[in-house]
Amino acid sequence: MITLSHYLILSAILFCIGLVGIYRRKNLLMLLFSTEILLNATNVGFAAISKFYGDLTGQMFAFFIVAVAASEVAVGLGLMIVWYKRRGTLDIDSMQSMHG
Amino acid sequence: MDHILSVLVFFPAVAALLGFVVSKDSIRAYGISVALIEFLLSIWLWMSFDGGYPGMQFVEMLPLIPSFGISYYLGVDGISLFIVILSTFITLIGLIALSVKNDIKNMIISLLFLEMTMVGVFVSLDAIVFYVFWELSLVPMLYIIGAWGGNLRIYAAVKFFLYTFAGSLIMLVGMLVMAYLYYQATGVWSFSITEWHRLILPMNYQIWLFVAFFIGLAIKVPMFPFHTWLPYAHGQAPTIGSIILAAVLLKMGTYGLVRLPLPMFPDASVYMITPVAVLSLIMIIYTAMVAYAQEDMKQVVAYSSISHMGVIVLGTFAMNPEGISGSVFFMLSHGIVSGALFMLVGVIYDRRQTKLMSEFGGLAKVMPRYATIMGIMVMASVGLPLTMSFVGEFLSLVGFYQVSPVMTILAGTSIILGAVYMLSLYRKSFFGEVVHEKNRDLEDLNGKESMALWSLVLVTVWLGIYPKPVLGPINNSVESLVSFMHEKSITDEAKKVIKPTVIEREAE
Amino acid sequence: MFEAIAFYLFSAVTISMFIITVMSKNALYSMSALAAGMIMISGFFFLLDADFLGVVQIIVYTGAVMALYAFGMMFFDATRDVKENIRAPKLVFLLSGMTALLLVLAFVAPIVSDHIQALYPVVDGVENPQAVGIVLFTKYLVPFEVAAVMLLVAMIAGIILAGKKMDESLTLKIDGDEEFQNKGSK
Amino acid sequence: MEAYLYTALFAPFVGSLFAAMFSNRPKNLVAGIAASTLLFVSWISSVVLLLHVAHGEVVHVKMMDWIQAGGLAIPFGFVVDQVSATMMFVVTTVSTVVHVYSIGYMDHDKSFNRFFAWLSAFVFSMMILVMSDNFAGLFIGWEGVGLCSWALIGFWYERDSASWAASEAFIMNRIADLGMLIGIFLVYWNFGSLQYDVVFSQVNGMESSILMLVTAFLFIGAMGKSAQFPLHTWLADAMEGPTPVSALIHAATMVTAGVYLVIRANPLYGEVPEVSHFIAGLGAFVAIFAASMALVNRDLKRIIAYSTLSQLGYMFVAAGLGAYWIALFHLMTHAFFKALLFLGAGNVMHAMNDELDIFKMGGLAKKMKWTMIMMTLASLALAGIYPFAGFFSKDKILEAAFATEHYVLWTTLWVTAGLTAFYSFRLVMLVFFGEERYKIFGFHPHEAYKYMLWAMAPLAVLAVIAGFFEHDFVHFVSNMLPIEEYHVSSSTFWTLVAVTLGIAVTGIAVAVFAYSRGGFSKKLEKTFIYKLLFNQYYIPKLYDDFICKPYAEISRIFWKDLDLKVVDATVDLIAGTIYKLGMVSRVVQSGNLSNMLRWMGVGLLALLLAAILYSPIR
Repeated sequence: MITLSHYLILSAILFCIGLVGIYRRKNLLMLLFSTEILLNATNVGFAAISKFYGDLTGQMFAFFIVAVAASEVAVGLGLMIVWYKRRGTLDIDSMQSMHG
Repeated sequence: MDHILSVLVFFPAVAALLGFVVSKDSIRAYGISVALIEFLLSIWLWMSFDGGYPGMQFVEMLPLIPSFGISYYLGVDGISLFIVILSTFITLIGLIALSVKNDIKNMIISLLFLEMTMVGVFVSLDAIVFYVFWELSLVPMLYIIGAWGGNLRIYAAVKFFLYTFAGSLIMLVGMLVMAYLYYQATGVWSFSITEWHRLILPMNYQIWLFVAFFIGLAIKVPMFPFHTWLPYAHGQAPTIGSIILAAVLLKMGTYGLVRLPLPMFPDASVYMITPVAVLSLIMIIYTAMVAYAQEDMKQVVAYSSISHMGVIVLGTFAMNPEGISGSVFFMLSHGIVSGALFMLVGVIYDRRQTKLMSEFGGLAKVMPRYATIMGIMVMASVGLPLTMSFVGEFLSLVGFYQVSPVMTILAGTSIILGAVYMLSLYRKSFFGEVVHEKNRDLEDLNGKESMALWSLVLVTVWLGIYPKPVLGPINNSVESLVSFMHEKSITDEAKKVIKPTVIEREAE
Repeated sequence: MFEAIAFYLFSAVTISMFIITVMSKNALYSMSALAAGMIMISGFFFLLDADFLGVVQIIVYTGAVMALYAFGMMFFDATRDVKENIRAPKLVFLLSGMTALLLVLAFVAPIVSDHIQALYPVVDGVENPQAVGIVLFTKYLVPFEVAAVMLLVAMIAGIILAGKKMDESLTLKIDGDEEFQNKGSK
Repeated sequence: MEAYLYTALFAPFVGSLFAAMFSNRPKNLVAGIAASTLLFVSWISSVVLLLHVAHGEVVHVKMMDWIQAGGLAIPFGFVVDQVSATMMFVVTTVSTVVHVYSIGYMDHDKSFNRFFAWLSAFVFSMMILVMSDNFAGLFIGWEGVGLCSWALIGFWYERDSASWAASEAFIMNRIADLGMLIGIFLVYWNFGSLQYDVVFSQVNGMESSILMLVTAFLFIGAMGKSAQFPLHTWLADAMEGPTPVSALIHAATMVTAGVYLVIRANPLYGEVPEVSHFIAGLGAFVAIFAASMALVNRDLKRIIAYSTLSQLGYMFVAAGLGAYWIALFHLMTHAFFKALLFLGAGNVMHAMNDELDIFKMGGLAKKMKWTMIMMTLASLALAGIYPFAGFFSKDKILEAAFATEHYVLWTTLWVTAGLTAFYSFRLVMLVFFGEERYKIFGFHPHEAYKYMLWAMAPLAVLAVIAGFFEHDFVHFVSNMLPIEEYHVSSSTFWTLVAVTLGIAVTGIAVAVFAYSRGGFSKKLEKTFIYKLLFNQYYIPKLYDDFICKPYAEISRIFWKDLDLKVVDATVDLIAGTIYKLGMVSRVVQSGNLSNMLRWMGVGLLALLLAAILYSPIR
């Protein structure tokens, strides 16, 4: 029997894979990919809770997350392209203009 | 009119907003007329005030956040009424004598905003509204010091802001705890100060809350050792800034003492009399001595005003009607007198661009009218009878004598030390021969300065000779406050120390 | 039984796909793996009776987002590996591992998981898309509209950012930028 | 009678305001004349009131309320009884004379109008002081005369010494005023009122310790105003002011306010013999102490000032011995002859272009006959020679001291009487007789204006005849003050008179004899005692070295070292520490996204840990 815990653990594992990507990669594009993984991991969790609680609110959250993810991709990619055109690289170590 | 207090609070603010569209040439007349209307409104408030009724009048109540008991709650009693009038009066006088040349439009707008916050602090009866006005008052002042000040103005402005802000945050914590305790006791949230007054707390809570409130207020007063921001602020602020700061903003601290901790925590207040009095004594004597050592006229006045604030605090903690009425009255007289002194220093600064006493000497010969008014105000500051200060100082000390004779004697040295530094100031700058060539043909007071200063002199002398119209309502409210505190107190010691009037006055 | 098999199968595939996404040096591989993972995720949604969400997942992610990435990548030199100076990789795994451990602990530990129980069994009879529609257009109408506006804004922003005059910076107009640019391109 | 009371009180005030209107204008004779006329009006009213109260009636009015707070209710109330009527008479008489005199004396001064404004204001304050019916009103006048004294001592403010003396006088008086204030507080909290009648009616039921404190603190106030040791230094320095001021304020009226206070509060002082004895002892000490300093001083006005001090000592002895009416009587006679003496000194100063050193004068009698005559009269009165006014009052004091068996006091006062006679005639001899030393210094003395001399005439008359009114005076004040008849046998009485007169005559004789032959040898000036006396027992130097300078130094330390370097530095240190922490921790803000993400991870971990460890659901 697959319980809620199964889904939540899966969600946690996926989330941590995303985290690894975020911590590890220096390529801006990969960071965006990892972000997608994170969002999807939470979506799984939301959907699971929605099902096991019989409440649609979880799914609603998932929908909005999908919407946010879509906008994020659009804006993020746009910004990345601008950046790439100007600097010719996507290495995040090259972005340090906020150094305090 | 039911909403006169709201009008009083927000009229200057609205006028300030409109001031942005007034042309630069007519802004001065605009500012003065707004301040005049505001002043007349406050006088009207006084006229329609029922001096015989000790409680809150002209109460306005509008729930803002009902679930937390926060409401827009205004009202005045005898204690706050006259400080409101003082604020509007000083603003008017300050605007009349305003000598700032550059960027006068922004200055006047700032002053009108400041007026709103000052009046707001003194009429609000809801802790949150009080706190909001209290903090808002920092902003225009910060701007006035920072934009029109002397060389160190940024340092002084930031110091002023951060110091008082830090203090008031501590007070805010106290307020939140108080509201929570009120909730625990009654099951209802309320930030109304008059409701808080009715809450009787156990002693240990009282002491902690008292300390929280006291620190916040003490920094504003400013009590020793939290006073060091004041000389910088005064030293750097333009004349008008110093006038308002000394005359009204400092009064927020002492007014707060009378309004908040005393009736809320009578037992803790009695318990803390000795430490507070010791601080006040240090403040009185120490700053008086420091004032004597100053080389700059304005610093002398600044330190002298700290020293006198010590007497005010002492009078407040006398816990009897004489002392508290005296201290409230002394707030008013200190406002008038120190405001006038700062204005006088500003007059000479405008002419010579220096405030060092060594640069002057023999001014009495060159500027006789100026010297006359300065003489009157110096004597008022020293506390000569038939000036306003005497009434306040006398009553404060009379009141505190009942608490501790020895401390009163020590505090009384303020009349000696005050004479020492004030006369030395007067002697160095006004007596003697004219030494500096530049001083030979200084222009005496001009029309607007004379007008502003003479009206201050008039008030000083009038209320020194006949303080009854002001002292009467103050005394009524204070007497009811003291008997309320007496009723409310839970410890025997507090019952003993807090003495409502026992001597029956002849029927009038 | 079928559910368990499907779950484990999908889990295994999703996890491995995402690991490939995160670890691969080649951006194209990563993207492909990500797309595959996304589809697998939609499988979970179907398993969880969230049919509509599953469909959306496939359409939006695999259809729109991935296509967007694919187009986006045309701007970059996708074949060239970005030289990644990965510092302290052990720390990364330690951090992520610890986080995972804690999360799993939180969900598995009986004392905690006891509280996360299905209190309300799923009600049968109403089709999922229908139910979603009802909720979305009643209770969540305002957020839904806001989300719509947000998407619109994002779209416009994307077009403007990636659109014409791409040599000119719209966001980072720094003085002496030339030098900076040269340094970056080395 | 109320109308007379208000006229007497407010006429000087009106005169003051009138003169003040012209204060910044050039000299205007009208200001002086108007002020003098108004004072004359005040004098007439005072005389009417004096005659009125002579019948035993008391005029008591309440003008309006002043302060009302809590249980404290202070009205502006005025009372004219025998004591205050006497004082009013003395004050208005002397001040009218001084006003008229000043019109001549200040003739050439630029600030003529300002002078009259302050002088009349002084009279007004003094009237409040003596007429008030409560302690607070007394204090108003008390401070008011202090203020006017400050302004008049520092009248020639260009002179540094004058402004210094003015400040000194004000501050010294303030020290005493603090004592007085405390006394007033004590009265309020113990008697519940500040009205004289209320307070005095409760004296019997009071604990003696409280009465002692009250009287002691009030006397501290009196010590300052009447320049008793150790607060005496200001009086000699106050001679920097114009001479009419010295005559009015620092001889006749203001300095006697302390004596007035003790007389006024006699129901209190009568109950506490300890304090009264102290007062008498201090008075006797000051009498001889001041007289000794007068012996060697070379400054015309200072000599007279020290004699004032000495005579105040006499008055306090009388008051301390319970002989309040004698104190008041001596106060009155002293006011007349001392004012006369000062005004004469003013004439001399005018003649000598404000030169004050009596060794630069001499032989002025030829040029200034009338001044000489009047000053000699005044000096005779001061020395206590029959039949001049001083004889009667001073003799009474000695008699009282003897009769109450205070022989030490008596001896002290007796010796002082001799010293007084000596220094008075030393002054007269050096100024008016002997060699005409002024010629060396190129002075051209001349007699004062006629009307100035005429103005002095009433004082001269009073200085001669006032003593004969002794019995009327006793009768007059008997309602108010305890009159004790001293029962000494008539032989003792006459012996006392003879002994006292004897030492006075001896003093005069020594002075006349010694100075008509050119004075004492210069060797005396080398002795220690001479230096000690000449430097006023080094007390001003002592005050300067041990109070003023340390005070200035401590103030400077408080400011520079404590306020700036400790209190403010602590505040700045706290702010600086926070600022430095920020500077240190800003390195964390490297701007590197990767690093920041890792920090975020650490934060996430920490939060998760906290969530699990402190889970509220457990």
